[in-house]
Amino acid sequence: MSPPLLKLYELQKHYPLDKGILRKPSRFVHAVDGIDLDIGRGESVGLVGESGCGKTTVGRMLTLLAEPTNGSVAIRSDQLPDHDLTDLDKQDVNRLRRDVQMIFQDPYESLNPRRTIIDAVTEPLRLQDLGSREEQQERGAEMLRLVGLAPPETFAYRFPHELSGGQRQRVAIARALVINPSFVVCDEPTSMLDVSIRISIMQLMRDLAERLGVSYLYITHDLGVARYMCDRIAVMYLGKVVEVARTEDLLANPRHPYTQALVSAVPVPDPTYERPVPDIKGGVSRPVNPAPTCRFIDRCPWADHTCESNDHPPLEQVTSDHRVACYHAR
Amino acid sequence: MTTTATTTTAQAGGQRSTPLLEVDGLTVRYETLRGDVRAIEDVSFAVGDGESLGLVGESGCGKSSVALSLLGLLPKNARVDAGEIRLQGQDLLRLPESQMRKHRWNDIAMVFQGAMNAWNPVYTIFTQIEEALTIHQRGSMTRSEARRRVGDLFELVGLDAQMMDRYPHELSGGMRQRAVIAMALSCDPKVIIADEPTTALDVIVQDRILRQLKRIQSELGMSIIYISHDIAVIAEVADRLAVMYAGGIAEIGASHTVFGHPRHPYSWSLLTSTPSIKGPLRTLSPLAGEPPDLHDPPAGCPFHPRCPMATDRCAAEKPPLELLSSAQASACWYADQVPDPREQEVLR
Amino acid sequence: MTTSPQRTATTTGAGAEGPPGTPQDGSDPSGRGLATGRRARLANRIRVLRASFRENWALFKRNRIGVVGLVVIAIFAIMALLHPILMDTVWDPERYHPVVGYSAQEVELTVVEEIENPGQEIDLQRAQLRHDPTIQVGDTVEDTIQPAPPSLDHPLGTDPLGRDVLSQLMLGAQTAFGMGAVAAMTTVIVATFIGSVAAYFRGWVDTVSMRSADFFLLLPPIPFLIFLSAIYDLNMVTLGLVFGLVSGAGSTAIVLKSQALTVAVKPFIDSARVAGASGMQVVLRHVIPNVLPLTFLYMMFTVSGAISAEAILSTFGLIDLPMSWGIMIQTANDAGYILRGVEYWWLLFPAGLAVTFLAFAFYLFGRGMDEVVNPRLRQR
Amino acid sequence: MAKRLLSRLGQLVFVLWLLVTVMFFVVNLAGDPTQQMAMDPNIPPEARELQIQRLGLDQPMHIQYWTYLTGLLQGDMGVSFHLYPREVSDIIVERLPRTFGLLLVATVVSIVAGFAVGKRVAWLRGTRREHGATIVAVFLLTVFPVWAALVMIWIFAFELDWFPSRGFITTALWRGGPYAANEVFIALLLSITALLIAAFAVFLLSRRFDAPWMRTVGGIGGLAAVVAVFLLGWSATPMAEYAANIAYHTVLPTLTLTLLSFGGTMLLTRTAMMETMQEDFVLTARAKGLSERAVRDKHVARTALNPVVASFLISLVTVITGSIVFEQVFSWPGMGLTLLNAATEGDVPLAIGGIISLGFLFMIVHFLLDLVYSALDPRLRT
Repeated sequence: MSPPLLKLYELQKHYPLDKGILRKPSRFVHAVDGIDLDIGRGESVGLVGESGCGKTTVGRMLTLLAEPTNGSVAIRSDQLPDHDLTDLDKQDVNRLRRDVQMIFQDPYESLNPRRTIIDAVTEPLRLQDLGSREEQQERGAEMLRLVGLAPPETFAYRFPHELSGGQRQRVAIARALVINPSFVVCDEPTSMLDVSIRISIMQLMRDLAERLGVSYLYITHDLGVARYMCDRIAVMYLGKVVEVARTEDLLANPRHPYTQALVSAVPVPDPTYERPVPDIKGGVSRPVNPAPTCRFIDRCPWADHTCESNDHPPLEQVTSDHRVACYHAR
Repeated sequence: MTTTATTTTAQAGGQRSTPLLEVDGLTVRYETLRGDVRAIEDVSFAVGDGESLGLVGESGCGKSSVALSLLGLLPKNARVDAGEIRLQGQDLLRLPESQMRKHRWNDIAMVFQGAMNAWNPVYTIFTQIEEALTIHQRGSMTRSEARRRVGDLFELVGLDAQMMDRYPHELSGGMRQRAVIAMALSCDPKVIIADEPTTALDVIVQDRILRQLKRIQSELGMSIIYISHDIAVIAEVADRLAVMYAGGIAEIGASHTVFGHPRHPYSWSLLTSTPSIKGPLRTLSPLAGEPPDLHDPPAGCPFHPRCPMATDRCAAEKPPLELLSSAQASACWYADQVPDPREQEVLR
Repeated sequence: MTTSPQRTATTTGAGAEGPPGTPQDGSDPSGRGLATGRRARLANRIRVLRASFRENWALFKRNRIGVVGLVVIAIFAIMALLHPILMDTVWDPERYHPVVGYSAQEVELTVVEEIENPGQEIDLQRAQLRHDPTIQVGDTVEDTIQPAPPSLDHPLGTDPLGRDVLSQLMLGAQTAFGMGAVAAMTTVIVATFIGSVAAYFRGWVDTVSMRSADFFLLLPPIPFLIFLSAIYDLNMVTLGLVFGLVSGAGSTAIVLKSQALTVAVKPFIDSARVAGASGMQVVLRHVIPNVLPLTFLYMMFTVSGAISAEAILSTFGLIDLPMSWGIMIQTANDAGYILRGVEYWWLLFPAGLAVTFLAFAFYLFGRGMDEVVNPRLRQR
Repeated sequence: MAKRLLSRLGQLVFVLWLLVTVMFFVVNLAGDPTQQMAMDPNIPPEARELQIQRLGLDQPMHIQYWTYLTGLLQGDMGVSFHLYPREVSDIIVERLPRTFGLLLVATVVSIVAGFAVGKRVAWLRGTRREHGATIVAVFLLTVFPVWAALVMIWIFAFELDWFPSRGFITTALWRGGPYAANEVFIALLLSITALLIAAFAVFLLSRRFDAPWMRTVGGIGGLAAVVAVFLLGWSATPMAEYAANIAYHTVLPTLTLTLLSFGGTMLLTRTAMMETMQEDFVLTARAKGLSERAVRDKHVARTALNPVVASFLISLVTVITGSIVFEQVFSWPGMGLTLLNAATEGDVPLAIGGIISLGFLFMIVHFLLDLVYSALDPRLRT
């Protein structure tokens, strides 16, 4: 196997809760609390979890919108070979922008309402100063055609409000891919679209990934979408990755009690199917200065002495491509 | 279409006795700056005692307008052009506002979507439930009686009674949604409309809320109308479902029958574009185009511009909602040609 | 796929939802799809501008108060513009100049105890003093009067110094617009910049600018200007600058910051950062254009406030101006005509109503725009 | 909440310090403020010398600043030029309560009335009456205050002859009387404040009854009792006649000021109501079967009150401006008139004192509004 494109090592993000000018904050939300993850070239990995589990924060750190508290992200970049994202100067950041792009959740709000479509698509080229104005326009038109907004002149000079949600998300995809990134973070790109539009966007993204060799980190709360989009899935719970496996393996044989609950809680579009009751207690809390023990301990049906007296379990290999963070998973 | 015919199609897949709530030929339009919008077009359905009906469709298909019509709370620019809404035989649309007010919550209550915004941020949960209680008890309920009642309701929905004195922002999303359900139950309504009751909640919380609603329904025996864009949620909770498209009903029938073999290409495409995590992963078929602009709906069948099966006839004539069997009615000229979603190619 | 002729604007690109990557029609496949770019771009700009103007105008018109405001502003603007033209052509500067002109009217006056009709009567004391100590009530005298009531020569009469009131009113309109423009520009520039930068950068930039906004809030513009006039000589420009600064860095900055804050948390801001935009680029290209409509709105409210402020200060004789509506009232007041009720109405009403109406009109215009630019107020 | 308010108070004190400092430098940039004294024949040259020494004008800037700041903390703001030899602080102590009284009454009445009218107007959205009411409110907000005050005097003092046109008291009545005007005025001010607090307390207490009808009866009865105690209490004191005389003089300026600030609060309420009307919980309230009136008053208006209170500060600017103008036109000897006179006379120490005391007044109102706002919004109470 070739070396991974992206390597997350012990990535952490802690937000101070009690902010003050003079006081030193004492309480932190451990939004992301030590994550290890590899993403291969051309691979798409799903990051799945409930709201507040830290999946969006991971995406923001990878796109340099948030600064990690600790840990490192290594990316094999054509622009900047093997560089660590957590230790960059301004110039490096700008060069890395060419490699890492993002597609946002809300198609209605991710485009500036006062700029035309072609402006939005070519903005990354302009900001990176790539090519002449004419070349940028041509490249933009080519991208519009690529995402199915053809002929480009019909759309290029429109404003976002003149487009439907699906079309706007296509513009967002064109904008993310216009500078040929090798890696794109997709933050729930289809969750706000209607079902009938959603599939065409998902198919477009898969198709483009294959054609352009792009890797995706696909952040979603919807296991069904993740199943369709991703080669592998990582499940997050309160800032920790609790299970990583190939998609079909994870859905068919979830090992972690949380993954099992999650899988059995997803509604199935078949009235004859009786879902098992998810085996899980309580509700999600906020990870404010969490205890060092397993994050899932208070909701876990299996929790026992081992879990109470040890730290959060490490992510361990169960089969060749399946890793779980649980003392009782085997 | 005669009333009897409408009633039978409306009841497709339901019980034969006189239904609790009947919607008959409801047609609503909104007057906007850009012209009129046909929000609901000749919609008929019926809900029996203790039954649960699912209304499913994409945004703008008119399902929320149906809910607001049932409560008589359509916005000011809405006009009801035709139709009746009968609760136990009484037409609610013809009632004066002061009479209608007495039916709201007492007979038809609602579980709103987005539980945060359903609560007024400046009052405690108890104050807001008490308000519903005192109105319908004509002010004779004392505060201590109201507290007892709310305590009972909280127990029913699995909330700690202490939560009633909290403000909405102090509760988690799931707790707020439970409290919304408790409030909906406060006056023992005959019908509850659950408008996207679990949207924006996490799946595990969603699972609990849905199970709770089903349990409460079987204990208290009221009818529930579930409104959702998520066909999988509807499959879990509804005995019968109506699929809405562009303001009209495309298909209506018993859940088992419709999910088993949809007889409208739109229902078919909803099913084939919802990836399931159980069973083999099949090819998903995207629907071309966008939902129609209701300012200027297409002639003929509203679905024809996006329909893979459409012919010239579909562009010219609008298909009526017709009974196919006792358990299913569809508004499609080619209802018998709609393929089985399980024939989609297996990917993995 | 069958298509119907009634497809709407939003769905014209319906083919877009088809399989990706495949050209939907026979358009030029060479990748030079935007060869007609420049012209198309221009044509589209115009199309969009016209469409948005039409839509906004429809919204604006629906709420008639804005239109009323606009009409009143237009009337005053015409007055201000007409003044130099009239001075050059019809009006003799000797008689009509608003500051140094003089035109005393010769009229026949009846001597009375107490004046009820200022154009026709003179009081006994004054008549005895100016003409002949033997004059009695009921006699008539030839005299010049100032202030003179409206006549054909002077449609709004003359002031206590014998100057034409209409001419003063028109020059006063120029002063009011000038003062309003200076104040509005200052407010807009200061408030937009402070608001946008504070909202986007947060942290200490935010803290500093909001504390300074608190400071300006504790400093209501008119008391502050009165205070300043105790120490400095104020003229129109300094007055406009100070008023604009106080309201721009104070309340307007707070309002615009909260608006900019709703823009700054939108995903397109993150999107721009991911595309490689620096902080200032984001503020200039993405934040400011989206708060600009509201900025324009507050500009109207500032103009309204500034006109009133200028009039108050000049009424109290605190600023150095050749002529303004406030000075007209001050002149009348100093000569003791103000509390005489309606007898000398042309000394009090034209100027007082002009201030009121113009300030009122700008405010109404702002309100009307509020309904257009403020989505929160649009009806569902 | 206490923490939030405490930090807010800290911020305000900081801002007040900023104000004092800026004023100091604004004045010093202009040069020697005692030049004016030299020109005034009423002030002996020694007095100017004394003033220069007292202000430390012969000292370097930072020492002057320090002297000024410490003096200010001890209430020493120097001597007025045009009211020589009165202390500035003495003048302020005498006159600031009058302005405060004017502001208090005008503010409370205009908030209550503006809110009551604004909520009804918002409910009439799109009708002719709503347009009419909005136009009247905008007119009141933007009317040229000098002109408005003159028209009021002309109508109420000259044509109808209901109220005196100017002044604070009828001098003839007070001459030789047992009370000083300020003494009575402050008693009046305090008792009105007490009345407002008591009324609010009664309202809160009445909400605690178990049965709904008890809550209604308790509220109305309690309010009536509080007002009765206030009126009876005043009529029993020997001050009553003098208090009535002050009140009589107060009516016209207060009425004018109230009318003008009423427009602002009404518009604020209208806008806040319209925004709140679109919230989802309003639909919930309707769905519960509440009458339109209950939806308006209990849900929309109560929630809209928060933004109204929050943005009232902007409206307060109008009130302060109005009070200055009206004090001048009605010859009402408060802080506004004092500031104006100081400005026309070039009386720098008094002008500084005036602007700082107005800033201080503003700061107090600012803080009180914050307090009310935190109490109204449960999201801020934690």
